[in-house]
Amino acid sequence: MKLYLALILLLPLLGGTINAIVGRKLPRRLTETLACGMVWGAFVCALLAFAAYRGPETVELASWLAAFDFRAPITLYLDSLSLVMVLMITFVCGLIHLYAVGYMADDPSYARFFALLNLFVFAMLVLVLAENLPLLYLGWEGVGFCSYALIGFWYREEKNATAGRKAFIVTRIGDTAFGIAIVWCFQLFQTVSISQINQMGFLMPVGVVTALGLLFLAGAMGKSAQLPLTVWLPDAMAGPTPVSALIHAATMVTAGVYLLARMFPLIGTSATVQAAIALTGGLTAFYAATCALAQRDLKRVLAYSTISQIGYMVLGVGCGAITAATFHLLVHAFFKALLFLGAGCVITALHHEQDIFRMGGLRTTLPRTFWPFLAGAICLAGIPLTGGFFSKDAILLAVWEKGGGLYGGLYLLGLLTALLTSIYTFRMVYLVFGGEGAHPHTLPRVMEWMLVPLALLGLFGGILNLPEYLGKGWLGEFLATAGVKVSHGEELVLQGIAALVALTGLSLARYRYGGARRAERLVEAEAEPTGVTAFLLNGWYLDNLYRILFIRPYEALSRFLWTRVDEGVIDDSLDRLADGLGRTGQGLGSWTNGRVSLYITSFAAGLALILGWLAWVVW
Amino acid sequence: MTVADLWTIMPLLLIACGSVLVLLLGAVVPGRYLTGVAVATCLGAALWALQVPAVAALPQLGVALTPLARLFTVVFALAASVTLLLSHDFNERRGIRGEEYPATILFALFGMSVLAAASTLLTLFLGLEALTFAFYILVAMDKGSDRGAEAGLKYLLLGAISAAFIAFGIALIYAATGTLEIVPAMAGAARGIAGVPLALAGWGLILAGAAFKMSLVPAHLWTPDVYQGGPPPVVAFLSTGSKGAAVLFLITLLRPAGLIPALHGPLWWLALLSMTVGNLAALRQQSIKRLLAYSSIAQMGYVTLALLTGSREGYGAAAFYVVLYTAMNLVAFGAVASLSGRDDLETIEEYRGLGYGRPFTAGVLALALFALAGIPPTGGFMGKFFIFAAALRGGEPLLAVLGILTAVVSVYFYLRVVVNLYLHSVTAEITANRPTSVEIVPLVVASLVIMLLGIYPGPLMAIIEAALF
Amino acid sequence: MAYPILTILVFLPLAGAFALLPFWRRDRWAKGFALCCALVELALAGWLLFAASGMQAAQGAPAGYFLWEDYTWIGRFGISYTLGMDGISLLMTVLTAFVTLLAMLVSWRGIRERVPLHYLMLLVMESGIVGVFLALDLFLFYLFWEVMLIPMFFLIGIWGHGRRIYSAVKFFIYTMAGSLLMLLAIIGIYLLHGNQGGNYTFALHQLIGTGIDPGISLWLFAAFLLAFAIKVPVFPLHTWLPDAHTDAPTAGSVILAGLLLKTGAYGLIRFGYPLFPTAAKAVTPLLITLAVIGIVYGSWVAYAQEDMKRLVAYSSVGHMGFVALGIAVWSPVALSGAVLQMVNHGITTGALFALVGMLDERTDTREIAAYGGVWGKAPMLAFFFLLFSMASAGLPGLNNFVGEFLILAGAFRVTPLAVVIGFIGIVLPLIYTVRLVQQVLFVEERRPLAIPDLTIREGSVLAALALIAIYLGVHPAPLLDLLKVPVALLTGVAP
Amino acid sequence: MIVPLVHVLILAAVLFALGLVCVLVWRSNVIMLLIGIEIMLNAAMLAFVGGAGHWGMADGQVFALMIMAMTSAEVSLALALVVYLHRRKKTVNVDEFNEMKG
Repeated sequence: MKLYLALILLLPLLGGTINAIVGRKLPRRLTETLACGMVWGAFVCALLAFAAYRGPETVELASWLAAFDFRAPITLYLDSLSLVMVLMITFVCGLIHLYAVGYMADDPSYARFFALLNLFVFAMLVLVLAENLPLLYLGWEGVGFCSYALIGFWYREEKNATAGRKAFIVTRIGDTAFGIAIVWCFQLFQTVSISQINQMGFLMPVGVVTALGLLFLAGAMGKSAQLPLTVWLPDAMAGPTPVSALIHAATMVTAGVYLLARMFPLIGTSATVQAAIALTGGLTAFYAATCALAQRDLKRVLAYSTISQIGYMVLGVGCGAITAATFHLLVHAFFKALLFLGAGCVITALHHEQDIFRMGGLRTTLPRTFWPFLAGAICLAGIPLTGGFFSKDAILLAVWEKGGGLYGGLYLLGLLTALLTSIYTFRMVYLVFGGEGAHPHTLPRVMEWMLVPLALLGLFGGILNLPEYLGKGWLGEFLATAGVKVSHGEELVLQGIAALVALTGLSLARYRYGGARRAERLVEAEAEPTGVTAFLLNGWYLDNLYRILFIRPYEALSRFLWTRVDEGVIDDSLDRLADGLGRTGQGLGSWTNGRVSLYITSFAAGLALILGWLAWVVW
Repeated sequence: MTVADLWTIMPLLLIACGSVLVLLLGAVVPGRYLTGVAVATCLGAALWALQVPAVAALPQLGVALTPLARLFTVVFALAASVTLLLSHDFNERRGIRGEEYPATILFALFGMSVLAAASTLLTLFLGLEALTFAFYILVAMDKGSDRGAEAGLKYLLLGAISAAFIAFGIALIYAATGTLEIVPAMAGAARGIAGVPLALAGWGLILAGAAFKMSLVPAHLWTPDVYQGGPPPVVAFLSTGSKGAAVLFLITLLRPAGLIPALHGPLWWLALLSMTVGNLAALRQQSIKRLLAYSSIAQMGYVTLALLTGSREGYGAAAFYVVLYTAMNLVAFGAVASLSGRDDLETIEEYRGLGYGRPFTAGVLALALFALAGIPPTGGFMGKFFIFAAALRGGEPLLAVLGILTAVVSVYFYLRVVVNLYLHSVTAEITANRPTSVEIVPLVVASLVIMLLGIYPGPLMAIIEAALF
Repeated sequence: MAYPILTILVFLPLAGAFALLPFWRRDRWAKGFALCCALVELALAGWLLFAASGMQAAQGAPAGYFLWEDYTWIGRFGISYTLGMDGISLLMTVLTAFVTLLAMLVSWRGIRERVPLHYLMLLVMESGIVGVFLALDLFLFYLFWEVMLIPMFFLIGIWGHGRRIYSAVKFFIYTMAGSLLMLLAIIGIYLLHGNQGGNYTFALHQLIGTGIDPGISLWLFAAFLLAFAIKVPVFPLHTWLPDAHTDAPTAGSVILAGLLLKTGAYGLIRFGYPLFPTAAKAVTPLLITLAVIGIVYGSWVAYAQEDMKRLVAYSSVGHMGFVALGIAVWSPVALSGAVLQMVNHGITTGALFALVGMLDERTDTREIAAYGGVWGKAPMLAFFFLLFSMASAGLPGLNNFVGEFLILAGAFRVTPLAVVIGFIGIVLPLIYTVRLVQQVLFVEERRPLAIPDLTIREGSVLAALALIAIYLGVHPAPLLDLLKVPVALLTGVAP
Repeated sequence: MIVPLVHVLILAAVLFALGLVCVLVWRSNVIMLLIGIEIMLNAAMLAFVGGAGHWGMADGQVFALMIMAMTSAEVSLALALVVYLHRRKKTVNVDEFNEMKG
């Protein structure tokens, strides 16, 4: 097991390092083969590990941080949750690596791309497998860095570089909270081992756990682009599409959910934290869905939908439904990666056109992309019997089951979001694939092939954790978390409602964007967006708000501190002091005015003072 | 007077005879060739002083070759020989040719040696005035320079006033105690001070006079003018030998009396004012000689800080500093002398780039400046360290802190010179004089002394400690 | 120990500096010779690093020291020539040898004028700094402490840029101001100790534990703190640093950031806190506050900078704020982190200064706005630039993170609030770093600058640094082990 | 002794003060300056002689003689310098000799 785990980590690391150092000198094929081979190798190891898995295992590979009682070795922890994650990550990453071979076929910087991609896989796996919080943090920041570097991959354009920077900084803000949580845990528990912390959680007063939980939540907010730290993800679409698919849909952005799930035994004991998590997730899901309604950029639609779907997962965690959240996480990874890769095909085929209002007719001209994409779309929209349907429903079920005012409201919000999801999904499908359009570019085969397995997994992902009335939930059993216990009837009714909602959304979208209506929308879209549309298009103006609230003041204060405080007060006061001393010195120097008369007077005055002093002392 | 007495005071005799001999030889030999004779006289006196055993007072002569006197005779003699060597080529460049120059230097040295060896107030006073008188002449020696004459006149007028102060002060102490023997007179004065203000008034006058000799504020005003006007080698000797003699004068008078509480106040203020005014006034000084003058005012402030503790450590530190200061200022002014050709290298700007154009002279000048600034591993640091250690031990934390702060300020102007020497790129052709071999030797020796005292001050400190005990 | 290894360590570079004089007119020989000296020094220090684990405690030495040399120097004043080496000083010595070598290599081509003098200064400096790290007699320590200043003054003043003279003088006087007051405090504790038992000595291990009146102790400690805080530098005593760093030549910046700042922190660890534990405790809140302000403030101001070197300089203020925080809380974990962070900062910031110097050498400008698109022109240079920028921004897996994290983890027990703010100080570096990286490496070029990629010499220097940065980031355990004993002794816990 | 020491000393002090005042008031004229200094030194001599009389010792008188010798030397040197400078500047006002200052 130790060998498998080590290999899972080392193979991508090795690939990344080799490509980073000598990748440019190697033949292109070799670089690509190396990158893909390492990831698939990791997948094979993951499968082997899965086969050999008998129960949670802790493996210490090496020492890392060790000073007195602070010990954070490089220790891996394989339990069912991380195992499932590892399998998903290596598999999806493998597919996307292959896809990227096609996608990057014309790009000269392929070596850098694959190196970063491999390093990302490594960091992501460290994140998932870490046994202690600092190591998790290592992976956490590592994926952040790779995401930064890959978003700004086409660095010559300022927009891309800025987007990468934004992503890095915004997520880092959340990481701060995470970091504080880590050192606080160390102070509370004298250890940073996740399993030990989780076991000792009950020792702590609820208030402390609540605070810790909120800190972890803030960390998750940054990484998983939850409110109020959502703003980076839509911009992150500036990166190459495989990156969007891999990092900003399937894996990295779900790290926050994973973290919350990991720490759930600790933080779940506080109802406040649960409520906060659920609220964050519910609101984010709704917020992002509304934004997705008005987006014109294909990838931004998908980005907002990702935020929204992660909102569901977080909502699930907030209800204590770890299985449901994980289930959704996995299925979402498949279908969202699929959608992104499909979008990548579309965009490549259309010569990097990303505006959905300028697309069309691809249903006939690009059928091999259309059908898998449609599969992804129905998963996303939650059309019954798809994987997305089951997983989303599991979450809604859990919310419903929690009951009470807050969770009741969140359930309704969730349903509303589901409706919106369905609408924007099919809006996108109609706009992109419906109607007529120019003949597209041909695509590298490998890109389209990769869509198929993902489509299958998305469509049939439900099998992973079937509702109880259809059999037993494999995932729930494997994760061995307490499932939600509801009667089959109630479950069926709820699923019926969800199905109804999804289909309603579909028909609404069809009503507005289907057939002849599509052309009307295209005409409308020529105008500048106004009112609600503009509000939604700009993501509720969160970016502008943050610019006014934080960025501008930060920059202004930075200059102010430099020129007014640092150079103006602190340094200037010293310069003034020096100048003052110099002036005083000049004044004292002019005492020596060259005239003997003054010299004599001073001398005599000195004598007088001495004698006066002595006289004063004596009497 | 016995033969043994003669042997004992042989250094004094040697110097006196040497100076007369130089004057006589001057009639037949050009003055330039007399440097050797004069230097030989100095070194002979120094060697003799080293080998002759210390002897307590010789009552008939009013002198005594105490260990301290021996030490300082050696120091002064070496300083004089360094000065002579430095002036050798300098005077040639300036056209100072007469035999009177080396002779007067030797007269000054004679005054200093007498002062160092004095056991009565009379010899002390005479020694002091003899050396000052020699310097009146030396400062004005360069007949081609108006400034020299002006400096000489200023020095003389103020010097005469200070002589009057000191003379009257001694007279008052004499009137109070009835003896001119230093030890009983000063001890008696100290005893009498509580009741009789006479001796105290005498002390006040002496202090004022000594303040002039040491150029302590407010009696410091002559210093920059005289240093600027005098020929650099003379100023080198003036600022070291004469200052050293003045410090020795104060030590000699203060030591027998023990710490007189009433004097603490004036000394405290003299020290503080000198450290402050000297260092501040030097900050923006453009003339290097005036800069060094203000620096010497401040340095004497530090010495006063050590003296006012009235402790053995204090006197020891002061004496140590004097020896060191002699080396430092000899090098500093010696370098200025060596660089100056027909005219003095006056403003700091004229030193631009000399670090590369005249590496040797500029190097020793920089060393001296760093030493004056008190930066290790030069002796200047050790000197300051001993002084401040003595001050703290003597219970003067406030003055020590203030003194240290002025020392921080002082770093600036020493660095300004170094900056000009090394940090400015050279544009114009360098016209400064190249050092001659006769100049290099004394500069090297003095520089080595600076470094040696910085790295291994133990032996000198031990000698001084023993001498003061 | 038969050979006086410590003396050799201290004086070998100085001897090398003197031996350089015959090569006064031969630049290449002088360079080569100086490099050899630095290499030998590094080899010696490196050998000690490996041999240290097997060494026994030295005879006659206080606990924790495995090398010890003690001779009377000025007996009359109780001044002795005492050198000792424990884990901390060993680490610092190795760092010194390494950074000096680095400084020599990065200025290999950049310095064209007065080449031998430049290398002579570097060697003298090395002696001074090693002396500071090894001296255990307060007087001797002070001596080395001041000796370091002179070569740095000349380095900045002679080979610097911009307002080099202003900066050099400012640097010198600023640091002098602090250290002269410390000299008084040193004399003060010497006298207090002597007055109590009649044993007048400057030996650190004897002075530790001197019972001092709390009021006086506070004043003495304040003087020590001032001297060290200026060097570290602690806000608001930092303003010499941006000027000095910016105007210094590359080698000067590298040594300033890599070594001189460390001497301040080292002084606090070795002398300030152990000598005045009670006063230190009283001052701790103040120091923590200042450290935290420094962390945030330095990084914040760095963001506004237009000159790359100034930016890196201000970043040092922030990073050294962490070190100050680690020292201020004086807990074992934080202190280990602080020492480690000293090394890390030396490596990272040294490398960044070297990189900025390389860019400057190629284009004659350090203005951020002039660059752009360097990644396309000089990929290797850009790669290292990114790597060290990320290290400086505290990316886990690279060296800075380890130190900062340990400091914060250790400090949380003592002062949670400061740590919370300190974590903000982990975000802010990222903000200016990615701005710097973006404007320099990415986007289209703004001015048509020709930037050739790294030469082999430059590449190997940076590669060595990068390897160290990564090694320290993923496997700092050996260093932490080395620190265990001294830190435990200092903080009084079981190792 | 006929005159008590105190009287002598008071006289000497007055003389000294007069000399000092002379120096301060007539400071612009070198000749008057020298006269003032002479007066001060004479005060010192008077005090020595008075002291010697009081204590019945000769050494005070010796001191006075020595001062006399010194004074004459000083004055001669001063006058030489004055003559030299007078040739250059046509003045005996010592404050005119202020080429060096600052």
